[in-house]
Amino acid sequence: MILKEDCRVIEQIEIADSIYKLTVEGDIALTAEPGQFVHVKTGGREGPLLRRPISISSINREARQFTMIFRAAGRGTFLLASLLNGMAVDILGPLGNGYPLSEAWPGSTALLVGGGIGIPPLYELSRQLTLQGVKVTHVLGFQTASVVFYEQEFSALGKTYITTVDGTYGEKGYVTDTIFKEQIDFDTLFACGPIQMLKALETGFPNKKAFLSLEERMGCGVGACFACVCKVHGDPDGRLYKKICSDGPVFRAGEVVL
Amino acid sequence: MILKEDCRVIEQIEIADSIYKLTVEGDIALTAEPGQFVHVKTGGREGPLLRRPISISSINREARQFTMIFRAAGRGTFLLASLLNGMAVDILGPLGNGYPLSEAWPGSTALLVGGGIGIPPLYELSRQLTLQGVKVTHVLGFQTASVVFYEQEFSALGKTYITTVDGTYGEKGYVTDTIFKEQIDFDTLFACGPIQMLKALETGFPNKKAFLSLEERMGCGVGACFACVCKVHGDPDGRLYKKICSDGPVFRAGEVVL
Amino acid sequence: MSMLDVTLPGLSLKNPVMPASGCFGFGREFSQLYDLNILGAIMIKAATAEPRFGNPTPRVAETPSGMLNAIGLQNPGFKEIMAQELPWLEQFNVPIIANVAGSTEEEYVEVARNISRAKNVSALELNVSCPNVKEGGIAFGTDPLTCQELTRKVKAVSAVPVYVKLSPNVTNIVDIALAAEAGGADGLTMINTLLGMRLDLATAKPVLGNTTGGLSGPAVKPVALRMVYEVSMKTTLPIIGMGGIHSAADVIEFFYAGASAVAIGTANFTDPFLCPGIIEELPVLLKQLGYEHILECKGRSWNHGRKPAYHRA
Amino acid sequence: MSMLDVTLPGLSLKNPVMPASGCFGFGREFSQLYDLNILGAIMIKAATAEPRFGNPTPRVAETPSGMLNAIGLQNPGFKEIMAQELPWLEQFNVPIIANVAGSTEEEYVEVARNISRAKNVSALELNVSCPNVKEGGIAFGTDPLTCQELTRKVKAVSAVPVYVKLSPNVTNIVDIALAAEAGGADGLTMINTLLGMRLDLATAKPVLGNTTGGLSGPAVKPVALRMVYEVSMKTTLPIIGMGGIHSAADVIEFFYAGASAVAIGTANFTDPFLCPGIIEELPVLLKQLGYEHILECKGRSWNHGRKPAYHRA
Ligand SMILES: Cc1cc2nc3c(=O)[nH]c(=O)nc-3n(C[C@H](O)[C@H](O)[C@H](O)COP(=O)(O)OP(=O)(O)OC[C@H]3O[C@@H](n4cnc5c(N)ncnc54)[C@H](O)[C@@H]3O)c2cc1C
Ligand SMILES: Cc1cc2nc3c(=O)[nH]c(=O)nc-3n(C[C@H](O)[C@H](O)[C@H](O)COP(=O)(O)OP(=O)(O)OC[C@H]3O[C@@H](n4cnc5c(N)ncnc54)[C@H](O)[C@@H]3O)c2cc1C
Ligand SMILES: Cc1cc2nc3c(=O)[nH]c(=O)nc-3n(C[C@H](O)[C@H](O)[C@H](O)COP(=O)(O)O)c2cc1C
Ligand SMILES: Cc1cc2nc3c(=O)[nH]c(=O)nc-3n(C[C@H](O)[C@H](O)[C@H](O)COP(=O)(O)O)c2cc1C
Ligand code: FES
Ligand code: FES
Repeated sequence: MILKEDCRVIEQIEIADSIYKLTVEGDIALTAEPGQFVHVKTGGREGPLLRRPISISSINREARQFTMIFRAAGRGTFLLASLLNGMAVDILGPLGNGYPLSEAWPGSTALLVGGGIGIPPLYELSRQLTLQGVKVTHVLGFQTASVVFYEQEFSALGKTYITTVDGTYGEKGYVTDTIFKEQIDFDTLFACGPIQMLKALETGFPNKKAFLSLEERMGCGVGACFACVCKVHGDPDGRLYKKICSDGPVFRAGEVVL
Repeated sequence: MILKEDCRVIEQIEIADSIYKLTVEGDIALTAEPGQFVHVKTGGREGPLLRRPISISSINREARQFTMIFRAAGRGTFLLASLLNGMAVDILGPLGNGYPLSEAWPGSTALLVGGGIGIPPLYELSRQLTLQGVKVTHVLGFQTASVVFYEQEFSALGKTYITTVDGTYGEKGYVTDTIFKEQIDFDTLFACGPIQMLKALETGFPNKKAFLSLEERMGCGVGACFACVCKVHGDPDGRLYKKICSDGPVFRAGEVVL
Repeated sequence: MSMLDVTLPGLSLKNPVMPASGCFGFGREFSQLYDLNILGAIMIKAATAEPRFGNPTPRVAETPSGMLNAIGLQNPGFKEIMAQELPWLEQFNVPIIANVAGSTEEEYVEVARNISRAKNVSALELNVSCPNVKEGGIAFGTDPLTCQELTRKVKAVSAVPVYVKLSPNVTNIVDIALAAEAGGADGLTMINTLLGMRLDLATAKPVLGNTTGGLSGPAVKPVALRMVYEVSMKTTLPIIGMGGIHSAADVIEFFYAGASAVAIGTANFTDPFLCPGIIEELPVLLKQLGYEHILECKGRSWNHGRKPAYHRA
Repeated sequence: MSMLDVTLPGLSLKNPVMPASGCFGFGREFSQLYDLNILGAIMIKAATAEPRFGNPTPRVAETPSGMLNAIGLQNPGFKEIMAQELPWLEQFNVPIIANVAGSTEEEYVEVARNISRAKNVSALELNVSCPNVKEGGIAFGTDPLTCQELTRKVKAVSAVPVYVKLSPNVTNIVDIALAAEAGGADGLTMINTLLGMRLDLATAKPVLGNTTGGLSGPAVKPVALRMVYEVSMKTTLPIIGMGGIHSAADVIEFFYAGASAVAIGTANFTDPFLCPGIIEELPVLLKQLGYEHILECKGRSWNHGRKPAYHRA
């Protein structure tokens, strides 16, 4: 059920340079799943016209709370970052289809690969996979040391490699470099991040079962406006397009054209 | 000197139904005069495009503070009313020409007539006239009891009559009814309020020295855009127009066409 | 007794509020959010003869109080719409207005002839104003004679009344409106989007995959109101007004300007529950303003004081 | 070494930022706020042959991210401007662009002939696009042939280069631009305001005294950018771009689209110190984006990668 609620801010912390962790309370938490996102109206009535899509990064059903981790990048996310405890924020969600947890069976190994602000949804995913008895490994890529976040949180769940593009923290380079170098073995791959990273993973592991979360500029966020479509492989005239907001954002690797 | 400053909010109180008294700190206070106004950017960067003209209702030079009294009427004034102590508000001013204090000589009697949100500028005027040894009488008109404000403050300075249109407080009717009924005598008239009130005063006291403060929708507030012009008497082709923002808002009765 | 019922050619509306074409898909998504039966009507996404994928992404960009879109008339083609979408919509007791688009006269005629015969299509909206596809209609909406001719041909084959959707990207909107009227249109819908663009500061390139796009949202409301005002004074055709409507007050402004019904586009993205919200709020606001029926507001900006042209039965 | 100097016909600008006509009066008011010498140029308020009072008030109304104005070309007439305003402006070392308006060809020609001979007028801006006066120019800006003819006549009498100010209220802005070019224009300024209106909820009447007005401010920026983009690809005339500029980033967007200089209108009301602010910020932002001179940005959205057409001496 998609809800539009005024969620109450429980906590807002800057956990890295311009990276905020925002926990809110609302019934959206009751049905949210890892990999789903919410569409947030920032700035109230005076704020930007369009909602902002932000992934759900952790869920606490009992407390009716969920958390978003986002980068204050532009007008909307700056406004989001300015929310204080107790304030209300208008959130639509949960939206889209999350990661298929059932594709990783107990005892198997899952590799979770994230880049930058693509990392947040992997956290709840990792928690639920772990609960399910799946062994998780994380490879998380950042631009630079000052924006690294959640290393400890991920490490508590499984082996965690950190890379930075400029080498100021962890391994220097891209996540794929590390995966190959460390010869990480896995049964299922779950990823979220920049399109170049997703492409590299898709071509790097053509025979692996992999699930990739995509991003696109959105209008409605619910599947009505055709803003966020992508093409499906082997269908050049685009009859079999997919909408990232409602068919995705998570797709099986090879399903849609990256 | 016209300044554009981020003034700090010292105090914000709702003094009557939807009527707010907002005291701020800034150098504008150092040169402001009664009857002048400021042009306020409400809502910060996200707020409305145009500034809002608000009269200066009292001035405290020593403390570098001045006060505005305004009605939360629409988008801009609602945002203004939501400011809390310590916040900054972008104010341009002081603007326009205030009431000519020198036109009331010590020992003479001044009648100050205000209607609704036209009343605020009369307060600083009354204070300064009193200081100057002028005897002041006030006739203040409101719509209804719940929006009456500053009766005590004005009473402390001189005889004060209150009227309400619906008779829920003070005399029922318009300010002019009361002036005639009470046969109030005066040497100089100072007024601010709805155009109908100003017209009634102008025609009611054709031989008295009177100064009227006008309102008009404004663009720039400084005299550059020609949004707020009014015509001058005896000049049908409008060559001798006046700009309310920079030539006014206070005009001698009979000078401009109401 | 309803304060909101409005009867227009082909359309018996319980209220004059409907989602605008392209902003509501074929209703499936929003039906998860609320009961579509409460809507006055639904304007479905444009239909063309063949399926279209549309433009490259990004297809939307935000602007001050507005948005640009360059979807490019993506749709599965009228056959699929008639096979899958319209039958699904039959479960609702809501008139459907089918938006018809094309690149050639023949395409418009083909789509109109067919889709107008769907069971639950009550009217066509002839989209001669989509700015986002090359050879995609806009030529039909900017030249009066072409518009008249197309309207005539579509009217000739349509089984239901035809509303022509006007483009604001013209020097003289009244000329186009009168051309549509001369071509036999039963009504007008206006406005479609204003052609605009944004450039990316870092790359200097257009933000939209299609370079330019259509501007909608509150930013365009003053332009839309002016056009509805101008056109409503000059034609007798009913107008479904749209462009930046975000509140019940906006709806009434469009009626004042001369509209007989309104459509809501972009605002569905800001608040997906806005249509039901407005429908609920309208009677309250009307009462507050002293009206007994919304049609008393129609054209009031220019026929002020005159008796409303429309009387309920 | 300046990153901002730009040379255009008749105009040697230390920077390409100037207040737009009608938003800065004749400079007197803003001279109380800052030293006008820092400006690239000043576009003064429209001049007509005789003094004009303009439209009834209210003359402005706010809209989402924009404003409507219907000043109605109020001005004291070119004689008074030449006697009082221009001599006063001589104290500043800033090129003046005189905005010329009229109701007839003869009026335009008369004003242009005279005001172009004022000592400190460096260029004329031919206002064929004011939407706010009946018979007030807009016809000259919406019909290509009329525009061409007027430009030719004004060029023939002007002692300085002539920039034609284009109206956005047209179906095809390129046609008008090419007509101005054919008429001998030395440059273009664009855009003037989009025709819009607002209605009062309580009274149902238009908010503006003049019924309709011109929309300006950030709301129109996407439309302005699109038009500058379209026109700059099709003419060789330099363009002074305007419409919703509120920041240094906006200025660069207009250069990307194809402008060679910019004007700032409405934003002077929001922040009267904006012009100096932008002039100060531009070099910083340019450096940040990797440019050495602002002209490297010119037309970059469509001539991407190509060497800038303009080289400094
Ligand atoms: C499914 C999904 C999940 C996301 N999850 C997260 C997350 O968990 N944490 C996080 O920090 N970011 C996330 N993003 C990216 C986030 O949506 C953008 O950073 C955000 O919209 C930028 O808004 P702004 O107002 O700060 O920037 P502005 O530049 O002012 O935004 C202008 C417009 O562009 C859109 N936009 C800008 N950048 C992006 C982008 N990268 N993707 C999509 N739209 C964009 C905005 O939504 C808005 O409509 C996600 C995006 C998608 C599609
Ligand atoms: C010289 C002057 C002094 C004023 N002093 C005071 C004062 O001391 N206290 C007070 O409460 N009000 C005062 N006003 C009126 C005040 O400016 C308006 O109430 C205010 O602008 C309304 O803004 P809004 O955003 O609440 O309303 P909105 O309706 O959202 O405003 C929309 C636009 O209309 C303009 N507008 C609306 N009402 C008025 C109005 N009555 N006069 C001028 N412009 C208006 C706004 O400035 C804005 O541009 C004064 C007006 C003028 C011209
Ligand atoms: C994302 C999007 C898609 C649209 N698609 C169509 C369309 O397919 N056919 C059409 O006639 N209009 C289309 N429009 C235009 C709207 O129907 C409407 O005319 C316009 O957006 C103005 O209304 P608004 O400001 O309420 O959005 C679309 C608008 C948007 C924002
Ligand atoms: C109050 C006001 C008055 C204007 N007067 C004139 C004018 O006299 N002549 C003219 O050519 N343009 C006039 N304009 C249009 C501006 O010069 C400019 O083209 C337009 O406002 C778009 O720029 P902006 O969005 O930065 O304001 C006026 C605009 C405003 C807001
Ligand atoms: S954002 Fe509207 S369909 Fe995906
Ligand atoms: S508000 Fe601009 S001249 Fe008065």
